[in-house]
Amino acid sequence: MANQKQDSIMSIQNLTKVFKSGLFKPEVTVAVKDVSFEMRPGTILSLVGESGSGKTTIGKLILKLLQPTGGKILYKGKDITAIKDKEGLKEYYRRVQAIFQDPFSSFNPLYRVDRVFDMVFKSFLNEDNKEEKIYKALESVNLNPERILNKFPHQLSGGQLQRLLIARALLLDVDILVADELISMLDASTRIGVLNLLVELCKKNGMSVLFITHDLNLGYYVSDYTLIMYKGRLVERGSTRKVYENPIHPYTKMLFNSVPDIGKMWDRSKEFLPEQVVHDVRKFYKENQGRGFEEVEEEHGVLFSDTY
Amino acid sequence: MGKYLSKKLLIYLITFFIAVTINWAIPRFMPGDPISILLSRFSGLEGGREIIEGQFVQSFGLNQPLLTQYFNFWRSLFAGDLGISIYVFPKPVINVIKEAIIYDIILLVPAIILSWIVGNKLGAYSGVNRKADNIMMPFFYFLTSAPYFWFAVVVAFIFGVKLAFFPISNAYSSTVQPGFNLPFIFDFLKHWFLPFLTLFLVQLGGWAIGMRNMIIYERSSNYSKYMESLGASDRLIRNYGFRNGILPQVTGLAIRLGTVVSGALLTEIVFSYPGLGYLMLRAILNQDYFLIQGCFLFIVIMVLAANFIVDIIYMIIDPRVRLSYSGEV
Amino acid sequence: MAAREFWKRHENLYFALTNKKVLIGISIFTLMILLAIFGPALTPYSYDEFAGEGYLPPSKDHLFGTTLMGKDVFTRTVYGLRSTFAVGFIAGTIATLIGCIIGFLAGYYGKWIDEALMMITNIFLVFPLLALLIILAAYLPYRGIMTISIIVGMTAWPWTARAVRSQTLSIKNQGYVNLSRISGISVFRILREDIAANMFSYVFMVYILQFSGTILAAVGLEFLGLGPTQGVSLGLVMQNAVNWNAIQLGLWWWAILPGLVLTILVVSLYFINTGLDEVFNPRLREM
Amino acid sequence: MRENILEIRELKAYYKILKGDVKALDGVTFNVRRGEILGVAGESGCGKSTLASTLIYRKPPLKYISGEARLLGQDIMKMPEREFKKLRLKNISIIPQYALDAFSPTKKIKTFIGDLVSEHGIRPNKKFYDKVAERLDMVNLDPSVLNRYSIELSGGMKQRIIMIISSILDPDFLIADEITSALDVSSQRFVANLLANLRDEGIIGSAMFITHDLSILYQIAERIMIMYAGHFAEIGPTDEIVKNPRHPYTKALLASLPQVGIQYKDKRLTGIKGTPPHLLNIGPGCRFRFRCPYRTEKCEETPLREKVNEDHYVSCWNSKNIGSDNHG
Repeated sequence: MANQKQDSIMSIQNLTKVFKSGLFKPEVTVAVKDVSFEMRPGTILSLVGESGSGKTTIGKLILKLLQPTGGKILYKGKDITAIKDKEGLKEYYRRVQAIFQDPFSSFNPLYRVDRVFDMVFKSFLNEDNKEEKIYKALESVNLNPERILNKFPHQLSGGQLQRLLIARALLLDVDILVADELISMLDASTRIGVLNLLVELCKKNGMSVLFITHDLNLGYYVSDYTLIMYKGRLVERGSTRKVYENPIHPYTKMLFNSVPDIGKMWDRSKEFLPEQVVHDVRKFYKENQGRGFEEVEEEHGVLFSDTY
Repeated sequence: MGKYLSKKLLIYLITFFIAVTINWAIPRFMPGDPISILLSRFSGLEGGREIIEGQFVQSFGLNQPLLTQYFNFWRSLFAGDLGISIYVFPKPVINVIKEAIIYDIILLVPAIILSWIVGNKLGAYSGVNRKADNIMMPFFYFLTSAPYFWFAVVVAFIFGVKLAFFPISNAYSSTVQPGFNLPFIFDFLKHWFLPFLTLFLVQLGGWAIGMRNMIIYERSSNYSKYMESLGASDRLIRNYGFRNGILPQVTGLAIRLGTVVSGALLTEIVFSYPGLGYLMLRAILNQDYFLIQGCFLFIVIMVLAANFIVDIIYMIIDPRVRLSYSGEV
Repeated sequence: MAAREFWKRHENLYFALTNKKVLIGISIFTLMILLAIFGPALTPYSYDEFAGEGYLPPSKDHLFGTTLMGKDVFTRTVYGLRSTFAVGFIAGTIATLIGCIIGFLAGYYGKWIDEALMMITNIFLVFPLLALLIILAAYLPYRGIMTISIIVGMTAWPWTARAVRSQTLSIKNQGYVNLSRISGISVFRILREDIAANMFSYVFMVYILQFSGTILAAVGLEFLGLGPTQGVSLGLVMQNAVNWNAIQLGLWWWAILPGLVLTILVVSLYFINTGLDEVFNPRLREM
Repeated sequence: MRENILEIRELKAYYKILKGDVKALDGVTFNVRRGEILGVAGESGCGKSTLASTLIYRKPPLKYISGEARLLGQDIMKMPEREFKKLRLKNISIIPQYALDAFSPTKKIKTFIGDLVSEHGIRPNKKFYDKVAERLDMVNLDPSVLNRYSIELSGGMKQRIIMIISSILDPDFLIADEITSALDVSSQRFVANLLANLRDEGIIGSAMFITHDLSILYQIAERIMIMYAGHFAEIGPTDEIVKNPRHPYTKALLASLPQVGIQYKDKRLTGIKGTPPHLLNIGPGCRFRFRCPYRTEKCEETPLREKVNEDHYVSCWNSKNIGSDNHG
């Protein structure tokens, strides 16, 4: 991990987020607990987890849409939780951007889609040659500007809208892109195009992409590194190949066993219960009591026990 | 469940506290110096001097610091001392109100409950029967738009004057002897009927419209679709829809209680029915501020108590609240 | 072609203008406004003048008849209608504004701001407002239309705040609000362009209900004799009628007609509101 | 060959809206056999969910146009509603797409099941609830869930309970509409297996599993039908479809499917350019022709359904040119 630190552009350290609701007898939910990882330029990091695992919360914390309860998020060495003023925030968003899950809800239905470009130009960019720049960005995501600009969101397809948002990130030449389930609302035939585009641009422009997904196959297809989340915890982390080929945490194993895959049949003779994983994980933690998050090999770490 | 109720109770306590504080503050801080008006009105009455001594110097304590006045106010409130009425001098306000409030209760409770039940039934019918819907809906809109007192006038004119079926003022005739005797009860009911009818009908429209929309909404819900897919009869699906549609209607009852009570006050005035509303009007006309305030306080208490009852009912019928899955109503 | 494009873009407007309820409602409402504006010019009398003999039933000279003392009921009604409209506009606007601001803040900022504001709202919600109005109005020796409107408006907002809050909550979680936030857009612009603009149709419907609600509340006050201390109002006309035992004396026109005008006005507002509801919620349209 | 439980011939159902007809299901022909799970796949708007609605829950604006659907020999399209009601739950049943939201919030699960079967003349007595408990045990749920309300249950539990309810009267034909889409990976596997178990145990006669996820179908379906934009594209045994697709759309769909073991660096998957056509008042012709690399002039005509192999049918004019060489 030594050299990983050197060129990391964003470092997440012991990130924790606790939600409290209710004024008098607050209910406490631990959404994210003690999560650490690094993001490097030109790499795609997939954050895999089921609903309620805390993966989306991490995305929101990085985007400063939420404030962390504990831990640090260092962007180029500076803790972003300290950014409070408008200018600092603007400077941060100049380089750290996102694409959200639902393309249709990402656009205000009352405005033409051009608004997303107008906003970034107004806030971040020099307005010279604005049109030319937008055209270039749209063309590089394989969209025909003539057919896209001046349209209302409902006149375009989900795939087109997501491409448009990728073009927006391109215009800004961002360092970090949080892609939260960006293709889960798209159909199989269109999503691969969007995905390929994302990887291509990441490699070409040296972006660091946090690819948040529940789909293991997609995660495997695009990412260099993989993070597995379970109940707010980062349970396994490492280079994608290593995690997929040699999963160690029982939750990770269960995920790989249950993902449907063409060409590999599930073993239907074995009883499979989703509840089982809770016990398996508890047992695993118990057996490894006292151990914490450890590196098992180079670029592959596992959470052995949550009671360190 | 406990959380839900305690949260509600807290709101009611705060509301009561505010109501009392308003009551204390208004005569002291309103422009026009109402206290001097009160003083001058009392001094003209026989025995008024003693009242001024007793009320104003001791419990009102005008020469004491504000905070002390405030605590004294609370103390006398818990002692049941709301002052002396001018309108029915020299009766204590609390006694005047006690006599009046019984009329509000016998008017409001049946009107609210019956109207709610009948309104919901009619609305549910309207929601599944297009023909009935087209005929009944305009009528319901008319009812729900009518000011209570205007509708009371209309009812009084039709049933009391034109048809002369019912008397249109007072709670009973001066010719009958109040008590548990048949002539009195009959006479009482005759006087009670028109104000009741007014309250019943005006509310009816709102409940019917609400239930009709709920039924249509529930009918397009997923569980309705599922049940229909599995061959459930329209009747069963309708019953399910009604059961779920009732929930927001109970919430609606809580929200509208204030309006209904206000409507009852105005209706009583039209029929000279001696409840709090009629009393309040008399108090206003006589500038009897003690009585106005007493009425105000009791109206607040009445509405809060009714709200609390509705909350308990809601908790019983909605499993989500009972099981603490949602604190919102 | 351009027209077609226009209707395609403004589909809701098209549905609104072809909705029977909306059309009927708007027609009646407009008629009432015209009556309030031009009514006083149409009648030769003034509202406090003894215009003729008393006890006259409706006729060509006195459309709504005369009072016991010979005042022209129609004249009093149209003047009263003016004051009613004024109260509706002012109090409705105040109530909608307060409700929107509190609902916005509670929904958008959440956390303790939400808890505190909703606590206040719930307290106002359980408060019997007419009683509060009475106690406020009773101690005010001089009351103008403005005063009445303000105290009515200040007490009528709670349900609006709750409704607006839940709308804000659902819009706040839309992706485009987050996208605007990470686009370095000011909170004010987000509130205006992303939240308020998308709530416009909803708030408009709320306003209609507030308009009718505040009118009814104000008329109740007037009926108790706590309305404006000068001039004439619909509630006052009806209070006079009841005080003078108009119905017992058979002067039904005095007691009933002014209230009927008011009721029709409120019905028209309800029609517009439900019609618009059907326009914005296609689920109700099917019925 | 096993008995056909369901026979669909040239079935058409349109959404009749103000602007015209949305031809969401436009001439589909297939059979469902006893004991099989037929998978139906395609992207959103392909007509797969309309097919489910047409068979069991037709409500305006969806309207039956023509064709037939024979359930155990009786045409359920032309059957009076009152008669068809009796077949529901007993002969034909559905696990709807919105299964997690299919409960009435104010009724206990027990009441809900009891009310539903009472409608079919079955008394919900102890014997009946014993059977329910047995079924619940099959899905690893305690019988105590019967006394709960839906809000007390997790998503996975609700999905399983709906599956039990829908199959409680042992229907001959069960429609499973996107039953895995709303679930997490782990529950997906359980639920898909459960469907197969219901079939294995003979509780359901046959099932039609509608999903957008081909890889799940691969796990449990005997045969797969592919639909595109309201048209039938291809039907055949699962292995045939996956290894030897003869419709260009099936082929493209498979090529766009990510699998564990395939990384971007090693092998670039390809998507399909463009989007499906709008179905409002759409004319004749193959509906895939706008995105199809094999397009010819002939494609302006609606392709006919033809047999290309044992049990393998395709609707494509150029199916002969589409090789079996490049996938699998």
